[in-house]
Amino acid sequence: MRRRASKQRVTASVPAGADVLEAAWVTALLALATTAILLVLAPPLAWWIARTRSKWRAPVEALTALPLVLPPTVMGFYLLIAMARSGPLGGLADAIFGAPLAFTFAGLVLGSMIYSLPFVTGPLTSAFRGTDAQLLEAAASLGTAPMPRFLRLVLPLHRKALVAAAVLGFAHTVGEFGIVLMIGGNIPGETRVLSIALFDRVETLDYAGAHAIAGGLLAFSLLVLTFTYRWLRP
Amino acid sequence: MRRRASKQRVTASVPAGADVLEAAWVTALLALATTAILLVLAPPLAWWIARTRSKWRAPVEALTALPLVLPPTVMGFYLLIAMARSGPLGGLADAIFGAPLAFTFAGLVLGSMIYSLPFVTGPLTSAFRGTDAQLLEAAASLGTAPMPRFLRLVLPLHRKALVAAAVLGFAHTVGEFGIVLMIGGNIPGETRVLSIALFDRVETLDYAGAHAIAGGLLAFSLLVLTFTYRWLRP
Amino acid sequence: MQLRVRGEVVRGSFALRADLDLALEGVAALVGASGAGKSTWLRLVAGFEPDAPALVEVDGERWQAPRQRAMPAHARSVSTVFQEPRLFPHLNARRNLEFAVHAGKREGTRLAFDEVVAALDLAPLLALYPHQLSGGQRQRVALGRALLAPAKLWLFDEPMSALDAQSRREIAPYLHGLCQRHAVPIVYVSHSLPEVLAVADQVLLAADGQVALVDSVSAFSTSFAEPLSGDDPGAVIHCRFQAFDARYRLSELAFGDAKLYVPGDLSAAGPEIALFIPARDVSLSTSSVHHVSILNRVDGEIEALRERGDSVLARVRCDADQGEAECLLARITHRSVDELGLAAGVRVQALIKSVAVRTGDV
Amino acid sequence: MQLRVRGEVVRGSFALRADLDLALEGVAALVGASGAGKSTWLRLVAGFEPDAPALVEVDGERWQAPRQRAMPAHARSVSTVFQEPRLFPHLNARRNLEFAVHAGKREGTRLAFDEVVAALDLAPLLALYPHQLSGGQRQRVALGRALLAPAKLWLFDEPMSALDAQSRREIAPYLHGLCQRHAVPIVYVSHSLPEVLAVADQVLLAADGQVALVDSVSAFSTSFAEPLSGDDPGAVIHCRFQAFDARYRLSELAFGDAKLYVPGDLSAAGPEIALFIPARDVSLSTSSVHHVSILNRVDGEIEALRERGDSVLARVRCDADQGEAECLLARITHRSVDELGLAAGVRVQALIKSVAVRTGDV
Amino acid sequence: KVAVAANFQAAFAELAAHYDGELTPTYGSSGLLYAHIVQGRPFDVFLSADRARPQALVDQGRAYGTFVYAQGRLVLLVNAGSPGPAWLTAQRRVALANPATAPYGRAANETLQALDAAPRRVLGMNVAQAFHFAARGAVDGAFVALAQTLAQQTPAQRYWVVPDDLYAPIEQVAVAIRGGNEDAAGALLAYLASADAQARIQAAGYR
Ligand SMILES: Nc1ncnc2c1ncn2[C@@H]1O[C@H](COP(=O)(O)OP(=O)(O)OP(=O)(O)O)[C@@H](O)[C@H]1O
Ligand SMILES: Nc1ncnc2c1ncn2[C@@H]1O[C@H](COP(=O)(O)OP(=O)(O)OP(=O)(O)O)[C@@H](O)[C@H]1O
Ligand SMILES: [Mg+2]
Ligand SMILES: [Mg+2]
Repeated sequence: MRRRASKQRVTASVPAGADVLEAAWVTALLALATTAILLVLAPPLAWWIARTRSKWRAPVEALTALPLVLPPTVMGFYLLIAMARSGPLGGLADAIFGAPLAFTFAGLVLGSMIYSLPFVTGPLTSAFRGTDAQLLEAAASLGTAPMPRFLRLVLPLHRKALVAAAVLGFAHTVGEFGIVLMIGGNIPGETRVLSIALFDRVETLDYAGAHAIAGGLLAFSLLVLTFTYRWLRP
Repeated sequence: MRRRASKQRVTASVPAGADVLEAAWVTALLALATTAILLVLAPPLAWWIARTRSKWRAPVEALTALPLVLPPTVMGFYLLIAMARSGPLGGLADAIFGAPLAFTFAGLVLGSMIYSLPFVTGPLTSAFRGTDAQLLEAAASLGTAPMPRFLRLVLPLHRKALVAAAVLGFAHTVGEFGIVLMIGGNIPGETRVLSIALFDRVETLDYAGAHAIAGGLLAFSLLVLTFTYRWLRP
Repeated sequence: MQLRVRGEVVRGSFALRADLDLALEGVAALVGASGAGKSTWLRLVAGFEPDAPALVEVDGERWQAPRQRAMPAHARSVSTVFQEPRLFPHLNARRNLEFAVHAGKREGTRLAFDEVVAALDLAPLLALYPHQLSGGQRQRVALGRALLAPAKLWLFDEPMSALDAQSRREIAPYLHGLCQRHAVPIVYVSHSLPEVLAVADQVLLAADGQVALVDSVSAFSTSFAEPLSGDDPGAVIHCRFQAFDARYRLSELAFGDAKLYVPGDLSAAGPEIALFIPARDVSLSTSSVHHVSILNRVDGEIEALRERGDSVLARVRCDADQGEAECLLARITHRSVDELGLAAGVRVQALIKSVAVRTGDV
Repeated sequence: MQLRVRGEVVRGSFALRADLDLALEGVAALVGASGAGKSTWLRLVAGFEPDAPALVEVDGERWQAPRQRAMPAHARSVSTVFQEPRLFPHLNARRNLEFAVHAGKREGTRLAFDEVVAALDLAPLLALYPHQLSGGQRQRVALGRALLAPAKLWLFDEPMSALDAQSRREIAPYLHGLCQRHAVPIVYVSHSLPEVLAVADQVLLAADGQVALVDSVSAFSTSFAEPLSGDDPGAVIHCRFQAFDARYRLSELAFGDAKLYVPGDLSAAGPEIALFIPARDVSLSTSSVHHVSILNRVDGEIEALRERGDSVLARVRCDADQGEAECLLARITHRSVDELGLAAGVRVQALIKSVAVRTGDV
Repeated sequence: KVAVAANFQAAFAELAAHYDGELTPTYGSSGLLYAHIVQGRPFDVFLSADRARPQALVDQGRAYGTFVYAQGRLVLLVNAGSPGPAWLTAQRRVALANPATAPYGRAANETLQALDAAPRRVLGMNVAQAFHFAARGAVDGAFVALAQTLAQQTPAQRYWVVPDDLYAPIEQVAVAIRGGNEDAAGALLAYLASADAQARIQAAGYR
């Protein structure tokens, strides 16, 4: 993380192009980290939701969707309170690492994870629900325990849904703004992401700069998405 | 729509409780309208994406995911440009209805639709991809044309995914903030939704009011979601 | 129904060539070993190989041709029973059947719901969902569903493989009757030659990447051809119904000037009856035999002997010639060949232990 | 292997009661009409009905008991061939088979990959995905997959229903051999009684909501019981191998002091050989018969006659008594009964046209 | 480390260029920066866009030394017609920042009351949004900041500078944060009060 950049003198109004590259880098890191962690956590959760007959299924499923109904800025506000030194998460992190989560990259990842979770579990749950129970029985009859059944059968069966869910989570993290603004603190090189750089330009009426970032982001995303989605051939 | 409210003098401080109810009402209407329209548009789109072998499939799929990578505020910014009298959509609407789309409920619905589309098509596409091709062949062999095949076989087969996708879209519209802020104009009774009322309270340091709205929204959503998700029993 | 199927279906390293131009009538059996391409041929006719460079014409209507847009499967007046039941999992048996009733508006025979339910004994299953049905029950519902869809041609891919003999025995004559009453031909896939020789009016053979019509079922059945190696061969014989002996419950059939006695009343089976006589049920005797419970004895002359596995097949040309030479096959041991001095040209009496009637045991 | 299955499986309005306590050895056939509960019983043993209030004990190990947590399916050393192939659609045949090899660490016999591939002739299919396989090929891969999983008991639910006779004839002896070599018993579901009487060491009968062991296969086969109505009955006879006549390619089997001649070399089939003799292949004669290609003649006395459909079944107690009375069934016409004056107590010679050896034609 | 209200961003960058010392500015809405300071984010100086938030910090004992570093000036920007009180008819659609949250919104609201004008209102989150509602032609006009019109080089005939007596002053207050680098904070506050800085601030559209 190029922390030195933040110490530099601020030149005129709009941050320069280097700043955008830096923000793009932070954004990519954030989205990758968030997606990677979600790809570990979400599939088991989605599988549990899709298969369990527990009475807790519906409440838990509702809970994973909850981050959706709060505006991200408000979510961010509450996360900020939780992640500050005085909050539960921040206090914990402070005690362990000597720094609260707020205004750090790690905090940003945590916040994005919470907010993007429904976009990853949602498609996965929908896909998992369609799993042919007969195949699971077949695997069990061969001696495969539930865990390897999940890893060796369910995940490969739904690899397309996994890719699609990962893309959704990734894209959403890239576009995420409210939470990042609230708990990130716009620190160049650490928590200043593209969406904020873009927002800054709109705020300062630098429309040319805004168009450039938005256009670049869209063009790049379109390319990457198209490329990724090619894999999902029927 | 109680348009007269917008004509009233805006008193300084924080809107009263009645205002929250009104905002809740607008929010519910907006989310319902958006979800209803998306439930008509998204399934055919998702089906096409999941089944076609056209080379346009990947680009189109990428395009539907694009609204995700732009921060909603920025999306809203561009939508505003499009929906203003001078923009393409706004000009069209102006020519037809005598009013541009910006700052109207209709405009809000359109914006939310665009923004929530990926959250509805995503899970649907993932679920549709898992459709057993053998069943489609069976239906065709009985004489069922593609359209009734979709309506009478595919949709009922994936009713759970439809419910899940609708819920995701609905919840997301409820929590949507950036676009509403940009193209809604915060007009009480027409475009002032809960997320904005909530945001206003955070901004004015009325944390008690914010906690109340957020808490109410969460509790209510948790209830509704849990109730809805009960239907998705495995 | 005039059916023309010409051309190729390529699936990976497997290619199936069809070169058929025939008048389908009644039941056409499509036989061949596992993997020979039977299902693939059905798929081509039904419209599920739209990209195959093949010609499919039915009664002069062009359904498919190379380098043309194929008519889609739903528009072809063909109803298929797939090798798997393929029931709609979210609908119970009744709604699965109703799906077919309301499927579409294409031309074709429509059977009555109640009739099909009664004939296939589906009434007790109507409320059950596919996952609640047993394998055989699923297959019966799938068959019923296909029958309820409008069609001018039925394609059945081993529609009774999961059924017990009793159900088969009940359903087979019903299908045969339908096919006659409504003049809807059936292409019936089976991997068992005796099974289909007993019911088929025509035989299509899938072998060596080809599907072709077998010229004469009778000649084919006694030709020593080993199309379905391992299967028990037999002969198909055409007879005329003569009389029913109510006391002994035997039908008397005429076969040239010989007579055959078959248990059961066949008076309704029509004046022309085709019988399938398995080679293993035919014994040969060099003198007249008495005091034996074998009623059917037909005189003839050995035309040829052929080793088959550990035993020998003998083709016996029956004296009861009716223009077309009718032959029987008998499976005998090497020792009998020696002991009885059997060879081509030797006169024998064929003792026919049992006889299967075409409309019966599918 | 000691197997105890007691209790009930309730599925909607259908309830299956099992009350079994038996020493499984070799092939146990599970027969019954479609919908009788055969698959349900297999599911119970395999562990897919964990909530059923039933007891399942194998070699003293308690797998399931009412009001206890059932041992999960994957931990039971049972490998199942389901009625449908259930191949993993995203894996080709080879990877499907390998899935079984690496499935888990439970106890049981493990067969060699190459051996199974060779025995089931899977080599040409290994690269293909399930949707590229024909129905019969899929079933063979599914069988291979089940064989490759570690197991102390195999449950096969109609594992060869989609195969042609040739494949069956090749695979059946292999399964039988496996079961002997590795001492892994097989429960083999079929809806065809003759098919299983020809191979089974034991018979389990599913009927009237019950699954119960049939006491003696021989006695059951000739008991006139009509468990699978419509099926061709027959008798199971136990013989000793005597000699193989290489010239005529006939095996000589001793049956009391009578002799039976069966095509093919049975010297490897063990000293004790069970034969299935279908009733329709047995004729009766009241005097000695000569100059006939029927080699096998057994003297005996009619014990009982029973009408069955349009013909008559005769149970003949053979003179060749070996302690346990061995009986044959013969299917004859009413007219023969009259003409030959057949009745209980009449002495006859049974002419046995063909004979199926247990390890042969499944 | 300075927390700077977003609407002061351009002016601050200009000041920073002439300031003799190291500055690390963080721009954001005053509400956001306030929340961050409350949650313990280390800043030395907070340049707010209003008076309420710095005052709240002082009341909580987190800051000291309130000091009005600039006063915003409200203008009415129009897309067509001649801007002035007469322009504000009931048919016009005019954008303003949310009076509940933004000082310029509050001022605009007071102006409308003082003029007894009742155009149709569209509320933006802040002046920036009000500005581009107008700039995009989504509304007929907007109450925005003079600083914005100057920075965007809007022709003078398109806006009307609202007389000061129509609204209470828009005071932008700076405070030093307790626990930070108080020397640096004092130096910056002193510089902001200097004639040089004030001249630049006024040139940027403030008083
Ligand atoms: N992609 C492919 N590559 C190679 N071979 C293929 C491919 N797809 C299908 N096949 C082969 O095509 C052949 C035709 O299969 P089909 O289903 O028509 O056989 P079938 O006669 O119906 O057999 P069964 O009686 O077993 O159902 C099979 O041998 C199969 O292995
Ligand atoms: N929910 C249910 N309600 C009523 N009957 C049910 C239900 N679930 C299963 N059954 C019945 O249970 C019976 C047992 O089916 P099972 O699959 O065990 O039969 P099977 O002997 O394997 O038959 P097949 O030879 O056709 O495969 C069937 O008659 C089926 O209709
Ligand atoms: Mg097939
Ligand atoms: Mg079954």
